Amino acid sequence: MNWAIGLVMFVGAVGLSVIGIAGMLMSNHLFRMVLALAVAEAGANLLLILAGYRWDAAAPILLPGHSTQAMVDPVPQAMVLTAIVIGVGVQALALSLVIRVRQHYATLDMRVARQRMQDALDQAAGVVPPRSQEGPAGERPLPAPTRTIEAGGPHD
Amino acid sequence: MRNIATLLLLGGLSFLLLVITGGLLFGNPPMLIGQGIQQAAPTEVGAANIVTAVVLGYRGLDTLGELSILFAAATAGGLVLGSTRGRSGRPGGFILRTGVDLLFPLMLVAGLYVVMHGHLTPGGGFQGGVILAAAFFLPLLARPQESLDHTWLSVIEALAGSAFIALGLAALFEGRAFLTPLFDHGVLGALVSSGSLPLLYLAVGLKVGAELASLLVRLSADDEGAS
Amino acid sequence: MTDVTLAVVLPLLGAFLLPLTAHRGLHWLGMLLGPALLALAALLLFATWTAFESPYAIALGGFAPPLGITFYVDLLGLLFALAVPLTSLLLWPGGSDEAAIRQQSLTLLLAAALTGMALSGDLFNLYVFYELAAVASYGLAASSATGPAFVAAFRFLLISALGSVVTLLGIALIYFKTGTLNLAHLATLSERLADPQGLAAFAMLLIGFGVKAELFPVNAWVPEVYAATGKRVAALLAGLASKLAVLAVVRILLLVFPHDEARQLLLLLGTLGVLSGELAAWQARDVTRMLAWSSIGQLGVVLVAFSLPGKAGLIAGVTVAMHHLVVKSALFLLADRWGGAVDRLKGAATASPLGAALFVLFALSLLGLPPLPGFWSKYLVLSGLAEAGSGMQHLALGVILLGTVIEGGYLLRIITRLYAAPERDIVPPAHRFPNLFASGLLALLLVAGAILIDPLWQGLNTLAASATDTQVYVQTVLGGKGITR
Amino acid sequence: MIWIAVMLVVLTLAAALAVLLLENLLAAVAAASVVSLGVAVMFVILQAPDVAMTEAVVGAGLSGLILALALRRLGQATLDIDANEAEHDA
Repeated sequence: MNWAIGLVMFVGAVGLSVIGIAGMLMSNHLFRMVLALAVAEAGANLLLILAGYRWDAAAPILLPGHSTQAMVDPVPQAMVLTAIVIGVGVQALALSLVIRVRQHYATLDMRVARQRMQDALDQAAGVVPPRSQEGPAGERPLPAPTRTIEAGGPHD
Repeated sequence: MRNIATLLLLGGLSFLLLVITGGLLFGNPPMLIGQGIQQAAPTEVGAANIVTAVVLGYRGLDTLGELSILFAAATAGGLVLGSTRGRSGRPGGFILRTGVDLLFPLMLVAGLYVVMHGHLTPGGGFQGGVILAAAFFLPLLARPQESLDHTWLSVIEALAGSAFIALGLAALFEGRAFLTPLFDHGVLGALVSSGSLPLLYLAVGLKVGAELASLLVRLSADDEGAS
Repeated sequence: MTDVTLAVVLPLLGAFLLPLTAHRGLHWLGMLLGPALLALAALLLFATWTAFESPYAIALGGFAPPLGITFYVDLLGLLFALAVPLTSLLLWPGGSDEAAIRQQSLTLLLAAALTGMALSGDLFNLYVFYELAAVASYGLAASSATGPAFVAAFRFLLISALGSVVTLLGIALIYFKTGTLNLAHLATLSERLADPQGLAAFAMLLIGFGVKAELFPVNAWVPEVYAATGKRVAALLAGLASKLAVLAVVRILLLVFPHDEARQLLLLLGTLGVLSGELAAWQARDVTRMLAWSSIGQLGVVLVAFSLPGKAGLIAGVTVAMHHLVVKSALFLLADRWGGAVDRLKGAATASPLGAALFVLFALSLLGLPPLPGFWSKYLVLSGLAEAGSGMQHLALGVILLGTVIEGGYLLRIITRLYAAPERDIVPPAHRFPNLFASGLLALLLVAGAILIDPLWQGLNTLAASATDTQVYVQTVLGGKGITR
Repeated sequence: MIWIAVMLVVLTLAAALAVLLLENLLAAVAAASVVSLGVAVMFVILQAPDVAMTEAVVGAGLSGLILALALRRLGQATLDIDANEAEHDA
């Protein structure tokens, strides 16, 4: 029956990765994108652990007495330890950036923030933004923000 | 419309991933290096917890890289959020403050215990480091006016990271490769065993703790006037 | 004490210790520490380069290769590793206030990570170093602390983090099928990955490592970040960091996925990158974003070159990559004061004749004017594509030629403005001396490359011969020969 | 045993969907912590106690704390749905 457990978890790992990645791609809310990233990472970590799972084996810790027992692969576990800690560091940095974006542009909507960034960059460079054109190739064309943009400037 | 697109994307992605990963060897991995490590680790490293042997021994450089990533994230966070000014908010009630005061030494001991037994039982520098960071951060939640001394945090940060590198360099000076475990292995399963691994985990624990504590303090600080 | 691991470890140590110099009047030490350590790392790598006889592996931690992490030292890795401390020194952010010290710390971390990527012989270790480089670059991208910089850095972080998750999935897939992470060990098992699943794993790794290599579908962050951040940071990311990401992809391609399908995929994405990058650069109306999009196009050429099989492909790829490193870093340095609208540049040549002359030199080399190294690099790619001769390659050849024409168009647009008469006596600002000095040094390097073409050709041949020989790599790492300690 | 695994996976996937779909951000953070906890339990079942401990401490504990602190600084740490802005596409 242990074999089936691995299969069920595998479905879970794929599901978590897909939900996370799709969330990152579909959402326009800065904070929710960070949350979706955490979900996607959990899925990837689970898949990595599954890559070293043996259904007939014990945890990779030597206990005095029974040292001959088969053990699951310790290498993916070490990799996932590394990946989890990396993930939390990146998450903290992402949230710092979200806080700053919110302070500067008073929004948590990626499309609004991006539009304001483009305008600011165009202004700093001294070119009038080409309103009529779509974004350059290789970029997701972005629909016009539906929400009315409140007056610029910091919110709080 | 948008929901339909989302559903299509979700379905397409999961179908793709399931097709890609279908037919993999489940529950019976090839374990080419895993098998070798399991056989060699008790004699080569001497840690009862083989994951620790991998994290600090076989893949010690990854761990150094990981510490550096946390450090980079904290440094970049400092660059983004600037120096902390202060924290406002009412101090917590009597029960909260007393509870935190009681909890602090307990969490300190628990964190250090988890760090120091990483080579024997599940746990180690990362988990213990997080507990240590929480131990130092919780009092700040109870007493918002007080602040953690940033100088000390950055000194611990710098010295713990350097200690990890210094332990690696010591092997280099002895004519062995970088990060080769030092000292005797000792008795498998004893507290003082597996050479320099407990020292490495202590450095990891302090570094992770200091790094995360400074990140938490920075995120909980008030905005010093929107710029 | 000439172990190349020190070239990775010393900058890391410096980055850890640097924040301490912010307190208690140690500013002079802080100013010296970073450059001194980078110079030391460069010296060390140079000494290894001159004493180099045959490739060898270093078993880190003293664990026999397939089990532990190995560093693999060959001419290809050393060349890219040597470029890291030298370029970082050239683009070193000065200053001694708190923000500057943090930025220097991040630069040291970036240098350590990129050197590690050049030397590492382990798949997951490559990922860890790549992630370190990525996190350091998020910080550097936000270092100018303006609103646009924060948005651009956040988007960069999200795209890169998405790539990281996909890379992790790819590594999990490879581990499922092979049970190992060592590149040499994977090379012996490469038939196990010669199926659709293996190709999918390669595509996943490509998406992950491609974010910093400005690969086609995941490069939307490039123009925003380069426009919103300091030009020295842009030069560091476009010139240096992208090349090391490319090197990681090339190592994986050569050793783990020596299959035609993988090469075709790289060729396809590279060609699309050339097309989209150059077209977008044509539409750009300010110098910074023009250079950013053009850098995407150039990196497309680099990837196309590396997708060519055998020695010819590697030589072409290394030449284009190194040429782009020198030229793009210099152009971004010159764009520090000239980053605005192209039309604002009228009369810039009178204000800064040397700067304008250097700009013209680099632009012409980028285009591929005959005596300059740019010509040879492009010639190698094009002749390689013509020889390889299938339909895809001919298409890529046409696209690269078309890209060169477009490139000529927009670079000429800048050059004509530089030498036009100033309008209403508004003269564009002259360059700051450090930037002019650094780009002058890079110009000397470029000219030296044009003069020393013969010895360079010889060197490249030996480099490529050993780098494309998978057998040597496997024998060196797994055969127990040449392993230090 | 197999039913425990199935229920665990279903619960975790539901929590992951909740992370994306819940209007309230603080509730979404809580759902993310539930995902982490679920994954941590899966790690225990998969014989990875070290990783399970880390995921529980880091993913469910620390990460939740960081997210909640950031949410407080963003001024959205409230269970009042009206306080959420820019959520027109969830």
